Amino acid sequence: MMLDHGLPDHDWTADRDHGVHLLRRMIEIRRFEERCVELYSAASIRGFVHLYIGEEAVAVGVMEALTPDDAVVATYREHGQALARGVPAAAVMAEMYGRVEGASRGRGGSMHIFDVARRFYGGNAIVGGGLPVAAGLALADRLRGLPRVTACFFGEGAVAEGEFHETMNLAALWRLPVLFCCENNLYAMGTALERSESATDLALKAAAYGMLAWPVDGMDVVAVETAARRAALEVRAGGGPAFLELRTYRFRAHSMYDPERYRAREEVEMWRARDPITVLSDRLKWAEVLTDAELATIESEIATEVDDAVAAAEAGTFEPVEDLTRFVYSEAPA
Amino acid sequence: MMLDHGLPDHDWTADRDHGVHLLRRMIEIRRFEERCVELYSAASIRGFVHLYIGEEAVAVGVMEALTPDDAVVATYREHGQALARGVPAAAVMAEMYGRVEGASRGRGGSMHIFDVARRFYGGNAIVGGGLPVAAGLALADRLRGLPRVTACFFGEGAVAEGEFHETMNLAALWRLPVLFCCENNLYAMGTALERSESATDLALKAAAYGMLAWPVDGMDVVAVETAARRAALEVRAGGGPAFLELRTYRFRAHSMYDPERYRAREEVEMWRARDPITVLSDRLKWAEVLTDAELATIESEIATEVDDAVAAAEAGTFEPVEDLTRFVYSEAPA
Amino acid sequence: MRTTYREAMRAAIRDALARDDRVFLMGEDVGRYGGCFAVSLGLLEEFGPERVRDTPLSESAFVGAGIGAALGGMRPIVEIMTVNFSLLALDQIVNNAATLLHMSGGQCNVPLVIRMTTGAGRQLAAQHSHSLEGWYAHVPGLKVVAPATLEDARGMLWTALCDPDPVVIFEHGGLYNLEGDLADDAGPTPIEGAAVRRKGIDVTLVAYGGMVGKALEAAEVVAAEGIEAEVLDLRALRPLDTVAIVESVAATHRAVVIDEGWRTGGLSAEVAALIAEDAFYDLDAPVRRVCSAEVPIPYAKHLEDAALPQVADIAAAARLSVGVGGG
Amino acid sequence: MRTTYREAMRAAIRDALARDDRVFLMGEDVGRYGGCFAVSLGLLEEFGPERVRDTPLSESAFVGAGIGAALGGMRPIVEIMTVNFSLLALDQIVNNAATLLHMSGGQCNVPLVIRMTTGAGRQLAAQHSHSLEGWYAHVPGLKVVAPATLEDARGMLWTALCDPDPVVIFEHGGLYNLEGDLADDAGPTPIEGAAVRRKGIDVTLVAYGGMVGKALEAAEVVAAEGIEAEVLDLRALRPLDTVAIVESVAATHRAVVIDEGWRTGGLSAEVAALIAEDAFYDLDAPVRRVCSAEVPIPYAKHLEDAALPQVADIAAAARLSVGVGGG
Ligand SMILES: Cc1ncc(C[n+]2csc(CCOP(=O)(O)OP(=O)(O)O)c2C)c(N)n1
Ligand SMILES: Cc1ncc(C[n+]2csc(CCOP(=O)(O)OP(=O)(O)O)c2C)c(N)n1
Ligand SMILES: [Mg+2]
Ligand SMILES: [Mg+2]
Repeated sequence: MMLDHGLPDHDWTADRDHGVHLLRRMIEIRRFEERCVELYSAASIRGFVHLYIGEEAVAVGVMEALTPDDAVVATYREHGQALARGVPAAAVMAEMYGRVEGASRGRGGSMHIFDVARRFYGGNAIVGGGLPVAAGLALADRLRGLPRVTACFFGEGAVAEGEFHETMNLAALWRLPVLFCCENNLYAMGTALERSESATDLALKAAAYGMLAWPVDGMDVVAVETAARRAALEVRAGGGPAFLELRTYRFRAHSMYDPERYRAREEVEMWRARDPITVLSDRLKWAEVLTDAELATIESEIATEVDDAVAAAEAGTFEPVEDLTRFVYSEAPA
Repeated sequence: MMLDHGLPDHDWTADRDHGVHLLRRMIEIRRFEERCVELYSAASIRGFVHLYIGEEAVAVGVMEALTPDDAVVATYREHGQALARGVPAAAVMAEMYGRVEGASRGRGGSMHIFDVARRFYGGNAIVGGGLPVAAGLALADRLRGLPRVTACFFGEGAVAEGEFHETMNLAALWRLPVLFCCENNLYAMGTALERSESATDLALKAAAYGMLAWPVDGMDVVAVETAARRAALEVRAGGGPAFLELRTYRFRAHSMYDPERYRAREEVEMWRARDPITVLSDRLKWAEVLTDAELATIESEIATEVDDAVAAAEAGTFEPVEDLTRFVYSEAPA
Repeated sequence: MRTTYREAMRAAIRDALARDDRVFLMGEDVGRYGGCFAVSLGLLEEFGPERVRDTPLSESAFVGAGIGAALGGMRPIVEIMTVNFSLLALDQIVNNAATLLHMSGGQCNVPLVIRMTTGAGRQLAAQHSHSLEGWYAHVPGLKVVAPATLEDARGMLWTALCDPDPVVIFEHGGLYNLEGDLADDAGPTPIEGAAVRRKGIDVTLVAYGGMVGKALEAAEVVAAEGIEAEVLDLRALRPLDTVAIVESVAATHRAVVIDEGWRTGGLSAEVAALIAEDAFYDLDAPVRRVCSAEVPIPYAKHLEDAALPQVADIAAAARLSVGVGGG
Repeated sequence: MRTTYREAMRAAIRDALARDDRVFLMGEDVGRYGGCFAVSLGLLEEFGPERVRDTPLSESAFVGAGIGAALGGMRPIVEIMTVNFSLLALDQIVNNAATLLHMSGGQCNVPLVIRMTTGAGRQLAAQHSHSLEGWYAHVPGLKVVAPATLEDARGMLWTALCDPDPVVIFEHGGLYNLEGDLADDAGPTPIEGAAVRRKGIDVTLVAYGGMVGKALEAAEVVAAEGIEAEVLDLRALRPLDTVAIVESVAATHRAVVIDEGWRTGGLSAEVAALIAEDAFYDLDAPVRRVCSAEVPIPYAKHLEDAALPQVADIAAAARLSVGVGGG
């Protein structure tokens, strides 16, 4: 069922199932990633791992607006997008374990989750590098006459990159069906937005390219879903690209660990008070459509799911070393 | 003497000498380049040669706002800037003749005129490639506490490049003393502005980075000078970068020859009617501060200058082939 | 049929556009202007602006868009005006086009063709005279070709478009006006494998792209002196046809590698290294390389000529290789 | 003094900032964050935000700004986080930094130092594991170095800053935690010239950067079997110290080149080619190369390990080279 808006007077009784669905999705991501932290400490997972904790409402909300036929391009911070898009937790976990059962057969790791069956085109670890690709996916749809949307996620740090500018212009000029989802979590590693952009109103910046653009409270999954649905509707109808500035915050370090010398503890605390999961669960409880017991059940179901994902990953197999150079070029169909 | 404005009621009696100076500068460039066309046909000049014919008011007007201490970064279409900056015509011509006496010892050709003594930093043939360099020159001035301006010329085609965006942001963010001079001649080779930019108001685009920006009639040298002086004043005073969209038109092909299938003859004719040289000479004549005889004298003096430049170039010497690999690395001071 | 390299390339693009709806051409000035080297002249009129797309000056975005469009089911031909500007798109080519298949565990192949002009020789100076084929040939995940003949200009594109992976086509700027006869029914040619362009027994001249013609000329020069040089046109720069190279050198026992790129770390180095590795015991003389001088290419004609490999340089190297002419 | 490669590099930067007002450091997260590899930790606090400048994520602009600042009288140290992102700045480096001096007929030298991390080995997968030193070493106008020791980490920067031309410093990511003793008065070291890190008579192992340590380990392994390998650390990748390479090979008659870059067309090819050219008659066996496999570097540890040159691979190549162990 589609949400009309995210106002406090929202009719949660009618939308109860959907609300719980959104909550579950966010908790899944949260618990999955909390487990990642443990597994990283245990060295079961290696490489760079970028957590989405705090930003769950963004991926979960946006994905609601997409159909299975739409496409998604994400960044290295893409566990949330992958899970919200429906990539099985076991495939994501196995990927980080470097197993054949991983979403990318263990060749990509945390930063390169792919699932073409779900039109999930990764997992790009070059800041800004996914944007042109998203424009191209959208161009293909335009040329093929398919009413599909390509959602492209990227951080606010990417806005300073030339590839951002070139792609925004190209998409607007050619009216390509791209939904640009800018995850403005205020920092690019240690660089605060105001030390990165001369003009920090990102939606305004996007609008200057001649596309629909507006800021959204990225800590409120309902607001995100509502905005994404509206934007996707326009994009799908041929209105050209749209841009959402999703205002959010990462609760954890940039990558698995960092000394966080670049932001104040109070600032983090302030944002934690707006935890998207608590925000929604509180609203559902306040509307009396969710009980603590139900929430506990959800949590325990998810804990099992995560356990299962880990168990599956650990039981996964390793690609034989002899196959190292597979997938450099396509294999002839057997 | 500084011009206050370019209104038709301008007091040309008081400004007569300056008006004639501007006119002479523009005619110098025009006649110089007309000779280039002949010499190219005669194969005395080779490579890519991009003419400034029609756009003279831009370079001439902007240079009036600069002091000898300021810096200039230009594009491959830079004969006009070089001459207006005071690079001797003989050095520019000899460069195109590939002679040691050339501005760049014959190693650069038409697209790479350099004259460091005049702080003329080329001559960059990668569209957009000069912008970051200009920002860096300005950064050096800022760090050294020098109240200097770096003027950076580029075509409107460069606006689509990532390097444009990155540099605009960096310059605005760091409030670098750059005067961005965008020569909007409506075409990038055969690509019209509206097929290149989703939003074609370039001054507005620049303003969105948070810098002073406005459009200027680039066919009116007085308007250009006035605008450049105002902008340079702000920039020099520490107001951060400024951006002028100089609306102009190239009368000739993109490079020496092109079939010009991309624009209508009528459009070219319309712009030719606004020839910056005629515009100014008519105004000076109308104000009765310039006679036909005086104009004829100017023309004949310039003809001699151009003749002299060609003669000097032809008499120039060739770098010995043994010196081919000089200037790959700096030579130890003797 | 009398034709030029430019026309052969155009015929190849036209043919591809006509044959396959998924094919489209995109790049700077490919449409209205007719292509900066007039390769695509007339195609806009024939196929319309959706399939012959003029792009803004945004190398990274339109190359990346080509990658995305390929992922999305199209068969894009992306033209980068020249290799010089391809540096601006290198991130997309190296970090996306070449890696997506592997990084995705085999899911995302990128059936993209990128065409670009390369080379010097027209007094365009340092920023417009690069020969960076060797860089592209270094990258696993790419295939790289350099058509040097009318047949390959006409034939490689279709094969490249049928390939499931990204193929980069280098067209030497000096070849566009190359004129000759081409069979009316000239068809696709392979994008792998070298070709012997001249048989010989005394020394192997290994060349590609714009240097093949010069190598053939040099072979004629030394033939007059009794040296029979074999000229091997690499055709494919990645993968290199190691077998053909080694076979030829095993027969001639001597090799000269000609490359318009700079010598140090260029493609010539790879060819020389693999000969020294795989044909070590066959070699009667050290491999010689004739490359561009280690200098940004200067504008002045006499300096540019001196910087680039010339027929005389190749002939001299061939002589030295067979032990004639000192050294 | 006990120190690490990271600390030695930091000391070098601090020293340069303290010695010369014209020096400043600029790059992504060099300030507040302390550098993505913590190299510049504490320098912002010590020298302030004008001289330790955090930049936006705009590789092309801030590298180009470094070029401009160098032209304008400063001595910038520009940090690009890793070589992987340097592709976005390659236009500025190749078309401006490397060409300006020549194109301007000797007027515009660019006293710029660019530092970047390179290499694989930490399971960062295809987009974060490049070793493209060979590309940079290909470009006339650049100087390229790869400090492999604490002394060079401490010493090369100042020499590079005193150089009138652009110098690119590659720091292998695996070296930052390298620990050892460094003289308290460790000073500048040259940015040209190779160094023999281990004497030997049977085979020369040529390596640089992150591979020097592995070559030394491999030398120990084969020493136990009676093979005395000489280990030559290239130190400078452009210009290459051809004399030192040839001298060593002339003495040992055998060479193995180790390079973390991909084999085809990598820097290893140049080294192998020049040995085959200049030491041809000294060679008793073909030059061997130990390089990364021709594959985008995969994430999984066992696959990454298999893709990269390992001590065992080097030892095996050394054995083959001296004729032990088949082949
Ligand atoms: C082109 C490029 N430059 C630098 C990096 C290193 N890096 C990785 S993530 C990151 C910060 C990106 O910030 P943002 O875009 O805001 O996304 P966030 O991490 O906040 O989600 C940087 C600088 C990179 N991966 N790619
Ligand atoms: C990065 C790059 N892409 C393409 C080119 C080829 N090219 C040379 S000039 C030009 C048009 C530039 O147009 P504009 O910036 O408007 O300047 P104008 O020539 O009109 O003065 C193009 C596409 C180039 N030199 N550099
Ligand atoms: Mg961010
Ligand atoms: Mg223009």
